[in-house]
Amino acid sequence: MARITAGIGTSHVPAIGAAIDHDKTQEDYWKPLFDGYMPAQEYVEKNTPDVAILVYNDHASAFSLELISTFLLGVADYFPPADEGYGPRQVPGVEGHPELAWHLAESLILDEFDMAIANEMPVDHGLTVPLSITCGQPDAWPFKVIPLCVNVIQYPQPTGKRCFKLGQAIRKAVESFPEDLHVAIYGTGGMSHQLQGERAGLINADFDNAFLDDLTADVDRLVNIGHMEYLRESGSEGIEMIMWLIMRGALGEQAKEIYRHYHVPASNTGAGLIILEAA
Amino acid sequence: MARITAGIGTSHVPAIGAAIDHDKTQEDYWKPLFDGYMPAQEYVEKNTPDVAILVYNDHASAFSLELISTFLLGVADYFPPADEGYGPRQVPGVEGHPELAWHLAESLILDEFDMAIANEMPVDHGLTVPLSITCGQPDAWPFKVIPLCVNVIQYPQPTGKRCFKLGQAIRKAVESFPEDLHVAIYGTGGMSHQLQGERAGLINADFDNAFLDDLTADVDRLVNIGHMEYLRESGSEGIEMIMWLIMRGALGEQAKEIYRHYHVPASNTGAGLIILEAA
Amino acid sequence: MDKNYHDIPGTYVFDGTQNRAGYHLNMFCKSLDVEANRDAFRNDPDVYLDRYPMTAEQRKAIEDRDWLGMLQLGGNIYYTFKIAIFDQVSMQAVGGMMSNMTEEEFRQMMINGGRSVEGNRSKSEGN
Amino acid sequence: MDKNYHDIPGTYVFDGTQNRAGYHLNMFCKSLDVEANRDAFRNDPDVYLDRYPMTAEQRKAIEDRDWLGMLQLGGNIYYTFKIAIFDQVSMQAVGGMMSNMTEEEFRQMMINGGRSVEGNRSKSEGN
Ligand SMILES: [Fe+3]
Ligand SMILES: [Fe+3]
Repeated sequence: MARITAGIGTSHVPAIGAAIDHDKTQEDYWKPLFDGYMPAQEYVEKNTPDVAILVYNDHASAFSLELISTFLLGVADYFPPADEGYGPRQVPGVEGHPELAWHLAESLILDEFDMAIANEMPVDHGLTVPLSITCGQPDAWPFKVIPLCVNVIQYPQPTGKRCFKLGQAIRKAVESFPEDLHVAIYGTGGMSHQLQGERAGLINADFDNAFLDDLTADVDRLVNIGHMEYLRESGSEGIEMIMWLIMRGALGEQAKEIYRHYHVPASNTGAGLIILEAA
Repeated sequence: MARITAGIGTSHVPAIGAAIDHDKTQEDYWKPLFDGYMPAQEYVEKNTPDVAILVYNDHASAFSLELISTFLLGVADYFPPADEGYGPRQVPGVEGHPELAWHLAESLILDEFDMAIANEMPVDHGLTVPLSITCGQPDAWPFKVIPLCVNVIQYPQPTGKRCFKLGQAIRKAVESFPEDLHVAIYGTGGMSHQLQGERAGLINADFDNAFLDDLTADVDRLVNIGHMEYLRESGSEGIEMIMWLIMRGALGEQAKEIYRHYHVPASNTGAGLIILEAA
Repeated sequence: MDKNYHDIPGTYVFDGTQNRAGYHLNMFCKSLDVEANRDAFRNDPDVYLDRYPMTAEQRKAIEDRDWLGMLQLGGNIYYTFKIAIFDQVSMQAVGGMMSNMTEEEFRQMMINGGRSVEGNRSKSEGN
Repeated sequence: MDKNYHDIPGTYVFDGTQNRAGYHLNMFCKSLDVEANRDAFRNDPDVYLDRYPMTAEQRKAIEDRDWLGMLQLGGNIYYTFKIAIFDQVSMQAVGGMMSNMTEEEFRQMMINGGRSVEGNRSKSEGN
């Protein structure tokens, strides 16, 4: 049977991708951030999964206000990098895992999660930057990826509690897949940041560090953070952290912290990374 | 506050729309069906709501396999009739109710239903035929409409139980809308029919009549009908009846039957209609 | 996942497996919603079908209007029926072709109450 | 629905009301994803903007690159930022323009740990 062994939480700031793509990772501004990413790359290299479920959000790249999906699973064989106005990122295309993706779609819908299913879509920095952060610059990504796209742009986003429950259901669904697969799950986005308004540039390192702590110490507190608290304390775009709770939910009751890193700033964002293992 | 007062269940066979549009309702084939629709038209004329939430499915008209939404709310001002290959039906365009639609979207998502939200979409016979059945041929539809589009084409469809729970949540959401609105809800599709395969033409009048009975007599039995039972007993397309359970859930615990009509065949389908009132 | 719906006779449940197998076939059908595409298909079916990366079997099933074959190869009836609309063929005619009846026989069966579920429930139980 | 997020200073929560107000503005921005559209907009902004039924205020906010004004009129930052990409203006520059700082000041504020949440939580509580 398939098993979710590890969870990775990481910011997915576009400027991080640009720094990698334009070889700036050793510049003063970026070096402290990227030094902190090296142990994560080593971890992923030593523990390469067969498939990663990558929870992210689309930033008006593949989708638009015309149709907003709350939770969407990508079931395609292949997902091309999106053109976000600079031309598509020069990174490998993303290979999907349609068998497991369809299995997830079917299990989750029968388990009362109202998933949307996408057969064709490009993937933007929300998905490719976490791959770059944890895999560097390979010719091909070292594992297959199932995109799980969450609405975090349109209020109301799904609640943190709903996200956590979705993660729990994903764990159950993966474990009912007959093939022996090593599955990792990424929760991406955040941490504290606000791109808009007179309050643009907001960072709340205390909130972020407490969030990282409580992914192992007090999951219950995190699950009960409401939208108002995210918006107020972590900035209007900090609400992306609900996506980390899908990852956390998929690891089961107990999880062990393997590594963490936190750095301010990456562009306008508090950049966090954590590696968790299911106990 | 807004209130859901009545629920209407009705088939939405395209040929019924065509019979109306081409003035065939008095022909031998169609007369018994349309005679049975007259009391429903009278009921709707006497009890015209301000808004109807119309639960239906799109038949590969507005949407395709590219992106399949399980539950989708239309929040637009206006929804044009779709071209289903014969040119758009010559019926009035459908006026939306964006305020209530957005209120529903927000309430339902915070209540852990993973709704998709659509700002632009045409509506096909699934939505316009129930309007024709219950309103006849007016110059403009006599109420505003919030389309609630359900995936019933791609397996797995949401379960009947999930649909019923969505209906319950819709009732709660409507009751928290501050404006004084009289709201009706339509559940459409079905009843027994199978369009495909060597078993095409399947009708199960016993199943259909028991379903109509138990919308008041034994809702619990209906809510627990699984996909296998629909597929086997009511035909592969009979599974559309899950949409009636959203309507039923939105009426509260007790509902009273006001009128019913059942006729075989309408094209390939067992055509049912029921009017229920919230107790 | 329990795929026991394969036990239902003469029924092709459109699940993930069918979706994957039939994606391009169905998206070809979907393209016929647009008048310009219908014209292009009418004008030169071969060239038009080349746009969709289908298997040879799928293409032949479309060319032959083999309605059952299309379903068996991943077609979904709501999509394949768009070809029937294009051909101006009725749902009863297609229903008949899938179940070895003439359009008139199929229509008459419906008027008589439709195909009974008795004997059509299960391959394994034969009921 | 509890709209208490209006109590957060300098923050435009993109809810249903904003979505409705800004739909065409945002869809104009979205159109800039396509190179041909960027060319058309560069070539003749007036003619291009005519394609989108916006209010006069919205149109002026776009023409003036009034980033705050766009948000106030229903713009969403992920959409309006597509205009910044078109203009080759950075997120820091836009952040500065929305909060009355130069790009360099904004960048330096971020290096210094960002804008503090202290004093920026609530209009009513002033904390
Ligand atoms: Fe993001
Ligand atoms: Fe239908």
